[in-house]
Amino acid sequence: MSELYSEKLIEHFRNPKNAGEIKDADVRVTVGNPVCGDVMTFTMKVRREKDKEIIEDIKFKTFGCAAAIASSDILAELAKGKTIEEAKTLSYKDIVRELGGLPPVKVHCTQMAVDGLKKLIEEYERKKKRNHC
Amino acid sequence: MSELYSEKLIEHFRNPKNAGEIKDADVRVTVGNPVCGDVMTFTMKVRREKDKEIIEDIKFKTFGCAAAIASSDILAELAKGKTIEEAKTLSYKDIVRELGGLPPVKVHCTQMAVDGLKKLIEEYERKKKRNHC
Amino acid sequence: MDKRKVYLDNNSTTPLDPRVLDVMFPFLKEKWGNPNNIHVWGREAREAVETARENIKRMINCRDGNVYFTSGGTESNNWALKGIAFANIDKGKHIITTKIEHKCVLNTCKWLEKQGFEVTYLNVDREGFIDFDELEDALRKDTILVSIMLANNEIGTLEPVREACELVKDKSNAYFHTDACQAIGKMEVDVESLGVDLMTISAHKFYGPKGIGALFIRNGVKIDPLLHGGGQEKNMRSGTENVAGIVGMGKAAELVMKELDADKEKLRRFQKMIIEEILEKVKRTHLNGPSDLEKRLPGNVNFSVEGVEGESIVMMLDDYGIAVSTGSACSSKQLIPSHVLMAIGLKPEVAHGSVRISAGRFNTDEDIAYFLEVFPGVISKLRSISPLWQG
Amino acid sequence: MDKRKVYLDNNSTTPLDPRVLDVMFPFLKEKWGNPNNIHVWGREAREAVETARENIKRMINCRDGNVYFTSGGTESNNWALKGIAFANIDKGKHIITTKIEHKCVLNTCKWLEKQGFEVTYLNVDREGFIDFDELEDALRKDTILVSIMLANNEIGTLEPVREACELVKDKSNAYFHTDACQAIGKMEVDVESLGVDLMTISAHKFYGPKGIGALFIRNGVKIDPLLHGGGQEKNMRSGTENVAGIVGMGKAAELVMKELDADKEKLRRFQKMIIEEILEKVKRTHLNGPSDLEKRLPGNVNFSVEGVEGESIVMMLDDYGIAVSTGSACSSKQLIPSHVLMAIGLKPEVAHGSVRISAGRFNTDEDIAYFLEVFPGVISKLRSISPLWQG
Ligand SMILES: Cc1ncc(COP(=O)(O)O)c(C=O)c1O
Ligand SMILES: Cc1ncc(COP(=O)(O)O)c(C=O)c1O
Repeated sequence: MSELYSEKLIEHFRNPKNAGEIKDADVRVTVGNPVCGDVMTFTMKVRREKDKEIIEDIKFKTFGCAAAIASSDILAELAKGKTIEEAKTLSYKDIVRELGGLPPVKVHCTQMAVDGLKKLIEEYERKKKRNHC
Repeated sequence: MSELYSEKLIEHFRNPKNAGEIKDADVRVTVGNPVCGDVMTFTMKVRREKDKEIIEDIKFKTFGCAAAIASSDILAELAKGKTIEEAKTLSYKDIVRELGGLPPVKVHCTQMAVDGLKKLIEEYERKKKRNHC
Repeated sequence: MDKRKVYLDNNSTTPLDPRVLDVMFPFLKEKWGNPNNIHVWGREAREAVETARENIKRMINCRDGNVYFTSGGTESNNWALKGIAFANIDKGKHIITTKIEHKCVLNTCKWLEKQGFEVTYLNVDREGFIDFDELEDALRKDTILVSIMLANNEIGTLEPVREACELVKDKSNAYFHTDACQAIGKMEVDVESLGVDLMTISAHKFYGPKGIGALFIRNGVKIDPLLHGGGQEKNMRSGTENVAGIVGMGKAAELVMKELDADKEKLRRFQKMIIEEILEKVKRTHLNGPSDLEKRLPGNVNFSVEGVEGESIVMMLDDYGIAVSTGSACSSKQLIPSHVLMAIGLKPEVAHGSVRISAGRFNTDEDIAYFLEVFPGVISKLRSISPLWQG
Repeated sequence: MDKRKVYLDNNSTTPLDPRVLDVMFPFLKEKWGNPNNIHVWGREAREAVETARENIKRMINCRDGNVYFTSGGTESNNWALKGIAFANIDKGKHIITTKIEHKCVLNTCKWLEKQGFEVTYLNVDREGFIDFDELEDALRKDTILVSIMLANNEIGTLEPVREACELVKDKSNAYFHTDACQAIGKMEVDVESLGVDLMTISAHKFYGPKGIGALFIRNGVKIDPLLHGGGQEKNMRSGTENVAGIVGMGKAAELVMKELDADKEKLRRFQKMIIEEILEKVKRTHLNGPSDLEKRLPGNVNFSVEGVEGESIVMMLDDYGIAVSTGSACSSKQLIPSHVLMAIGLKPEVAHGSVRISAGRFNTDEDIAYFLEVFPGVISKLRSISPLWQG
């Protein structure tokens, strides 16, 4: 595995397309901890299409290193347009692959982004259940 | 003190003027030991002038490093023309000075040459006494 | 179009001075002899090595000891600590150092602890200074070595080494070592006035090549070699000499002797400009290390910037061709905040937002102006995507 | 008029290949970045370091381990021995090596003995070869390391490392280290076929720069670092990397891969010419080391010349512009004969008369002819002033 950031990672870090907040988001979550050096907040909007629930948009705000910021951005990109069920299968490996490799010490950043997505989905389903009851 | 051989030393090593043997020498001595890596043999001829005994010639043969060979040659040069009494005062420092310095690890070579001269003189005086008796 | 490039990471490594390269070049091209040989190839190499040594000795005013070439600051520090430790076991097994030493001192101490040595790590105050009372209290009968750095590499604190050394000599029999890697080339360093027994030097911090350094050892100091072997460096440090590196280091020392005053004045000026302007322009930014610039390594600046993480600042500035460093480093589980910033009492989340800007001999006024122009915008951009920033 | 210069001391150090200097130059001139930095200066340095590492790994066929850069052969040998010793104390404190290792192995062993380790020094026969029975007998339950060199630097003996390693692996749990400083660049060296756990490399023995080397370490080997610090080289060897040196070593490795066959053939030829002609022309001269050239380091020749001392031969040849070496070295009290020549059973007075002639990549047929023309006369001249010679 590479010891260096890929060009792709650096591009996502410098010009993230999914940074920010969705004002009318369905869910909002935070993962990480400033003490440990990485904090990511994600907001997500979901739309229903027939019997499918599709991730319409995800935005992030991230405090962390370049890999954390780029991972957040890639995660949003990978998840967008997927159904909730599809999104559940995303793993940190998909992000690493999408970035074209990553220094081993940075892999935890991609995991944190995936944890963010998981938490978004959990939160979304918890809310849905509550609304149903 | 220098870490390197001086030009003067190298010159004396390469073109020693006093190498060889005096065929009709008054005395002949050997100092050093092949096991220790340095052996010097000296031959000396003395001439009497009024009541003085003057070293007419010294020649050496030396097995040893460049410093040992150069020291032998310098010793011969320094001793030649001196009286026996004058020659007794020669020290390794005179050789070191004459060579223009010497790496510290080589100083023992100059001492060995001086030891050779001492032994020559002792031997000469022993012989003289014997002849007198 | 070539992007503008501004190197402000001189505490990490310095550019090789072109005049240094000029004198190294022949020792790579045709004078590649081994100085341990007595033939002409060896002799010309030997002469060059000894001339370089004399320059370095002169630079640090070494009169009562010698300097021995090593592969750099890390080796010199490892050698000083382990060499003293193993050679003086009969006198004791206690060592004193500080919490803000370079990792090559701290990790050597950690290893020595595993071998049964005992190490006291002195605290520092909020600006990084040690406390004399704490040092005095730490001294014991079995203390064999005190190691305190001259200038801290992250926050620029200039430790009171002369006074500390005096105290140690007064109250104990311990040797005194100082790591002068950062100080050399940026301020006067004089082993006689400092009074230290051992001092570490690294060439690539003063415009010399990487992979070469030295350890000053005062006469009479009892120390084991770290590298045993063929007996080079008067049997103190074996290994075929890195002749080109040594020659380069010697030239770098010569240049320091000539140009230190001018360099220092310039570094002080740049340092002041950066500190004053950034603190004013970028809100909620804090200076780490001494605010009294007389007590700070010339050219060194270290800020904590709230709301953003250090590495991301470095990477974003890199996009503008500007090189700086951060104390924040990624491990395999999390970001590890700098041990220096933790030791001066920063909260981890503040330590994570640290950035070090360090000027050097080759920086110009234009470099500093460009940095000052770019920096605030970079911070704004990163803060705008940070969840910890409510602008 | 320029004097003719013929360098035949390639076992001492080799000329820097001009093609190596070409690739090093940019890393001294403008790419002087620190590979530990993430900005562009750091990244270009990092890439160069990793490319060099790959070349070196390929040269030695490293598939199950890594190579870590050091400051040279001496550091690598010190590291291998001390690193294994301290990391495996719980398994035992016994080390085996040979009597003809380089001083950096032997003196490290001496130091380890002072720290409570026990070392067995294997004998060698008259040509310098170890004995398998003696090795097998020396292996113990608490043997943690066996270190046997691949090619001896004085007399060129190629030790049967593959078979020795097999035996050690078969009969014990000890690690196996080999010092391959002399072998690299002059013969195939393949860590997979050798089976060794650790191997020492030094760049200046294969036309690379001085002050850079490497240690190969197989995966799973338990070893302490020798230089602790900032965590470079995957935490195995700290210190800011000597980037230009590493780049040069990488290029030197690339050239070895390309040119080894041709180099080797030439060195064998020169070696044969020198041995045959001198033994015939200069009476009472004896070859030290293997007479079967298949078991001898290509290019290496070592004679004992009766009646003259080695250093004086070297100095006299120097007058003719010819560089060779001797095993005879001056200490402050007497000439110390080479420990290698003593171990193969030479009498001290014969050992004192030893001279090593070692050819390399850049020698020509004319060089060898010139040497062969000059050498006999030099010996005659020295014998004529020697008291130990009755011509
Ligand atoms: C204070 C200090 N000590 C030691 C070192 C290590 O020096 P080197 O990189 O030459 O091993 C450094 C720099 O890396 C440093 O800043
Ligand atoms: C066999 C052997 N091992 C180790 C070394 C030491 O290597 P270096 O000079 O790079 O420290 C040498 C040469 O000096 C050598 O010939």
